[in-house]
Amino acid sequence: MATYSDMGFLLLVACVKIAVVLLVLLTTVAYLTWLERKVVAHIQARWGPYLVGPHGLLQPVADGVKFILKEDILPLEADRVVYWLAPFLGFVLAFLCISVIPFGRGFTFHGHPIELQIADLNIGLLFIFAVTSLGVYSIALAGWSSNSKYSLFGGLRSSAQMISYELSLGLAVVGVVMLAGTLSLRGIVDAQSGFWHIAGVNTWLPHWNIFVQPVAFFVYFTAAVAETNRVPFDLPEGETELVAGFHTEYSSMKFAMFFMSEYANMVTVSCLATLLFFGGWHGPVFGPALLRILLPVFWFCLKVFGFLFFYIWMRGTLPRFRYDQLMSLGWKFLLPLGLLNILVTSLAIAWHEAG
Amino acid sequence: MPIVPLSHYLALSIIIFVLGAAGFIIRRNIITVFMCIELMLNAVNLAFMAFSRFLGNLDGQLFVFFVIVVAAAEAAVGLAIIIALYRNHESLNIEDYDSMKM
Amino acid sequence: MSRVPKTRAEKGNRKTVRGTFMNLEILLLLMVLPPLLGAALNGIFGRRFSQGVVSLIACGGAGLSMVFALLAAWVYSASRSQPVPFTYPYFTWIQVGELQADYAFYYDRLTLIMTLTVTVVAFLIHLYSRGYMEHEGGYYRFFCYLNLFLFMMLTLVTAANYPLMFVGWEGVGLCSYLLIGFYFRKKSAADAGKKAFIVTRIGDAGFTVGVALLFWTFHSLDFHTVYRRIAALPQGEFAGVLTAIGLLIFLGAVGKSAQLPLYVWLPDAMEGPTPVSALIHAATMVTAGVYLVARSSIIYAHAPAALAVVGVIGCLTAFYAATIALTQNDLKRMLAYSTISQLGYMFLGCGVGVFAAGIFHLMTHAFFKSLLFLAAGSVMHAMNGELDMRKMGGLRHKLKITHATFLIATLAISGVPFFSGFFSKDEILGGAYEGPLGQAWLYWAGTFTAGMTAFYMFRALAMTFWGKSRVEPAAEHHLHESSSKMTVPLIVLAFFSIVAGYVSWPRAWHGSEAFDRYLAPVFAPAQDALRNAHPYHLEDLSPGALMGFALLAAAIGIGIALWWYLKSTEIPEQLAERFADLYTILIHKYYIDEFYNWLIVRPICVVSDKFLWRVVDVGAIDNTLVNGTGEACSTVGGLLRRIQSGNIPSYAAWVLLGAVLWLLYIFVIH
Amino acid sequence: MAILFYICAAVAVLAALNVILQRTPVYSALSLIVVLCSLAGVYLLLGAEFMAVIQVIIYAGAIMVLFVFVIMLLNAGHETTTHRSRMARWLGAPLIAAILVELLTVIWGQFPATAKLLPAPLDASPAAIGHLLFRNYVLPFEVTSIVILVAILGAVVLAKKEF
Repeated sequence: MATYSDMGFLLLVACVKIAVVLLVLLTTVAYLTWLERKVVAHIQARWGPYLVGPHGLLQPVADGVKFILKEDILPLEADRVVYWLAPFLGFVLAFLCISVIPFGRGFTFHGHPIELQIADLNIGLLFIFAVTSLGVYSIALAGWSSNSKYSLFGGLRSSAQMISYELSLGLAVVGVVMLAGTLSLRGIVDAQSGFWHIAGVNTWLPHWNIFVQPVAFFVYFTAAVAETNRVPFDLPEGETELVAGFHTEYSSMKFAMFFMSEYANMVTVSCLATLLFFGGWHGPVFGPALLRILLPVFWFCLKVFGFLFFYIWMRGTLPRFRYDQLMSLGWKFLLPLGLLNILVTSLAIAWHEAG
Repeated sequence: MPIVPLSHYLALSIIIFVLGAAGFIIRRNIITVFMCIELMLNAVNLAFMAFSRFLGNLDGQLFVFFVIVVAAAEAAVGLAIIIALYRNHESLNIEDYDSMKM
Repeated sequence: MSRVPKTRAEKGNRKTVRGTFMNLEILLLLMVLPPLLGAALNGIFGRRFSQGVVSLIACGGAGLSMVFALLAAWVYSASRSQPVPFTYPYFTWIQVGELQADYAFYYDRLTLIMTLTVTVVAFLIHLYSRGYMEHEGGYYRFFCYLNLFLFMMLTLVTAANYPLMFVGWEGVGLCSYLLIGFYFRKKSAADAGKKAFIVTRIGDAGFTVGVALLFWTFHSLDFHTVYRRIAALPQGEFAGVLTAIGLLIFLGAVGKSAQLPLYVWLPDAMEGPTPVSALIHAATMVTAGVYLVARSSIIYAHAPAALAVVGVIGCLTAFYAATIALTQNDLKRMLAYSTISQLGYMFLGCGVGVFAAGIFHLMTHAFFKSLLFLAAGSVMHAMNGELDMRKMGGLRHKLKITHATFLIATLAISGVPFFSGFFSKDEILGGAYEGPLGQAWLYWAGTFTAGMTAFYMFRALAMTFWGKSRVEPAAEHHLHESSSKMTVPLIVLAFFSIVAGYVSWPRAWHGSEAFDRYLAPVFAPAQDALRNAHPYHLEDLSPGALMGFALLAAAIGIGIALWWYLKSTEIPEQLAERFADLYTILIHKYYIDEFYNWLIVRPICVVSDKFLWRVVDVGAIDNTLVNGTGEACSTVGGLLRRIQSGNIPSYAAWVLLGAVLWLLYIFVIH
Repeated sequence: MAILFYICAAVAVLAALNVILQRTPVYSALSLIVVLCSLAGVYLLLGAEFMAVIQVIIYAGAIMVLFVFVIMLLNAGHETTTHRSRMARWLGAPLIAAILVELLTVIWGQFPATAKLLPAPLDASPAAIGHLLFRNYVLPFEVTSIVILVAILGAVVLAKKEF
């Protein structure tokens, strides 16, 4: 039983962690928009934002100001409460996910062990799934409440799409979970430390799941893109047919919230991909103590950034799916593939344990 | 720290259950009525969980697990039925569905 | 649990068997199953098959089982530890507490004789039926039943315990019922079938009770176990129970083998097609009773009283049926009564303790009596269904082969020397005098019956084949010898009717009754027990003398028959007029049918009609129970209907009300 | 801990009340979701993280989404009030009250609030539940899978347009 001073200290640490993480996340999200515009622009041989600050680096700030100052429109006949509720819900949930993401190796500070993670649930993975599964509501309700057929269709589509792809997402992860034997993200990452040994020989290949679960990774990543309603699965928005889908009627800060929650979700799934398949923060670590603490965080961020860049890259290149294609891909291809992967993995594990 | 007695959990479950039953009777929108059923199911689940905790065996949780699974199936079929009903009656009022009498 | 040691015994038994016999169990299965397969095929697909295919399947089934019966006999006889009965349990059929009945076969010399007789006769009759049934409807149905019967009969004779034997027992009864009523559109045929079934039921009831009593006493129904346990008993122990068991089992035999007083069904059974009469009601099924008694010999050995009853009943039946046969004018009915009489002989043989003689007569009788029936069928075929001997005569010119074979069979049954019947009947009569339970009057009655047998058989022969023709001109031109399909079996059976007797050369002629000695291992325990119980037996007549009297009786009978029905044919009429009362009694078979009708059938009908139907069924059941229930339901329903408002919330309210009341009830409880 | 429980309980009861008092299905659905989540919280306090998360994922995340989906599809607005069920109208309230009283008395009789004995927290980890599920309850598990399959087929058939 910790004494009250200890509890106070822990409370302080928690608050500090939360503050830092939120700050980082928000800035990341903000500059992710900038990055996206830049990258897409360059892919399309344009300059992208250039005027506000050097290389338009202050563009996100300008956008933020614009959002805050813009008039907030409430469509006629809209369901007031839900219309308000939806974006907040999405925003909160999106940022809630981050709380269980471990982003570095723990260290001890004055004899107090400190994990680089806000909350280490022993079922963190499931927690993330639970929260993301709730994320559907924000979009669906937004679409329904703003009382416009574009939005409604966007909402219906997105709820259908997200439910469908959650299954594939979950199935893809099961393989990894079976390998690690735990649902705690930190545990999964720890299970990936070291190198692969084939018949006792050390192949200098990092002990990441990607090398044994490529199929799972493929399924996971595809499903994740669909889950975050990103290109090529961004049918809920679908500018060309649904104007802008569920957030057609939204403007100013509420729109910004949708925007941020979308990017926050991107960050979350990228983190998750890193943790599950790319060994989390594992990577070459050396140097003095501080460096030993910071390097893992750096590796982690690097990998996540890679994924984010890949997202943007896809957006720049791929066309949008048709709706039936989307559904058939999810149900008729990814789902069976995930199941097959589980089957094979479990057989392999059983065989390994037997022999 | 103080322990919540079993009876409080059960009382909570009972209150929710009775609320569900009441809703079943007073509501007219069939979807709401259906939700009230879910409410009652959850009340029972809560009782199961509480007992499993206080009896110290895990079976209660598995019962809850099964209840949830069956509830999912039930929801799927029930909502499909509701849609079919709506197509035929153009109404969601539970009292319009009285064509099965006598 | 008595199961464990028994199985070990069986295991051991099986092991030795495996060692000595190469897979007798397989052969036995192969013997029993083909007819079943044939029956299934014909029963299911027969309607679509052509007559050729149907008969091929049926005769194939019968033929196969005959072949395997021969093989099994050979393998068994070739084996070293041969007299030992061979039992093989295939699987456990019934297992209820102590009672355990396996699907098991019991193969010893007795079974061997039975299987050979049954399969050979059955095969020949199958062949015969090909021709006989050609122009009848339901060809496939007939052969399906026939095969099924063969399967059941084989089950009966190979069964290793009473329950399984009872399956065969009832199975043959069923087939007999089906085949008697084969022309089910003919009322008389249908009635005859029912009569056979019901009358036999009485006997079966006795059989069942007897078996139950047996199990109650000896806690097992396996032949092996039961006989071992009984043989172990000192003479006189359990005498009462064993007598009861013996009598009850014999009651079953009486029903099945048409003995007094349950013989009434057999004459009517002649309504069925002639091959059926030959196979079921002459050669095989009706002899099942004899087989049962012989198989249970050890039981009777420990219950001499019951055995005595068997002998007396057998003797009386033989005599009684013969007297009826004297005056019958319907060829097949006459043969039926002769069958009853001959069965009586077999029981007489068993009853006086010479079981082997009974089985011997069973075998020979199977051949010559089936031959008689088949020949009669051939005549019937030629006469286009006519069976009244008064409308026949002089057929020998037209039906040469039939006549020849009929003659041989007649000689055999009349006990003319060097024909099979002579040897077996002689053994029985000898036994009746000097057997363990032999008595003089049994012998004299048997001998007199032999005389009557010879008389009525030759009477039939004379009226049918000899003398001048009394056939109507209409039927005259239609007369023809049957096709080879039918004649060939006749010839083969004739051959058997002659030689079947030579397996046991009589002692009177310094023979050594080989057949008896062959069956000795089977009946030894019973024989010894009886001999110990009844050390003394009549000896003041030598075997030669005994045989002499029998021959004399036969000769007189033949002589009178020829004199009356060939030479001076007016005598019978004169006699009939002089002893009019006796004649009418005989011609009406002692009015037994009428008597039973008045004693049993009529009262039952009256009670059922006046009381059970009008009062119980109509009054109590229909009006009170059935309609009353219905009315009550509709009334209550009319009230309850108001509840079904079709309104879901109110339904919910009702459910809630139920819950509340239930909880209240629980409070009241606590 | 205890405080948390009572907070969750209060939220759950209020939300449940809202479920049955709201006349617009969407609000009922939303408050039902709240009930579910607060119940999940209670499960957490009972030391059953796994079941709590399952509750959120399946109930809140799947089933209720289905409800909301249907509500949107049928565009179920403000419900129309009818008073055809006399039975329910007259007997409803007293019955509800009666059963509530009865059940509560049962609880108070059978499980006195003083009973504080609490066995050692049992291992409700996914692993433990998995063991129980696939060892002792494997047959019910298979049966439920069949039930679900049938439910899927039934739903598809029922919701088909030409019906």
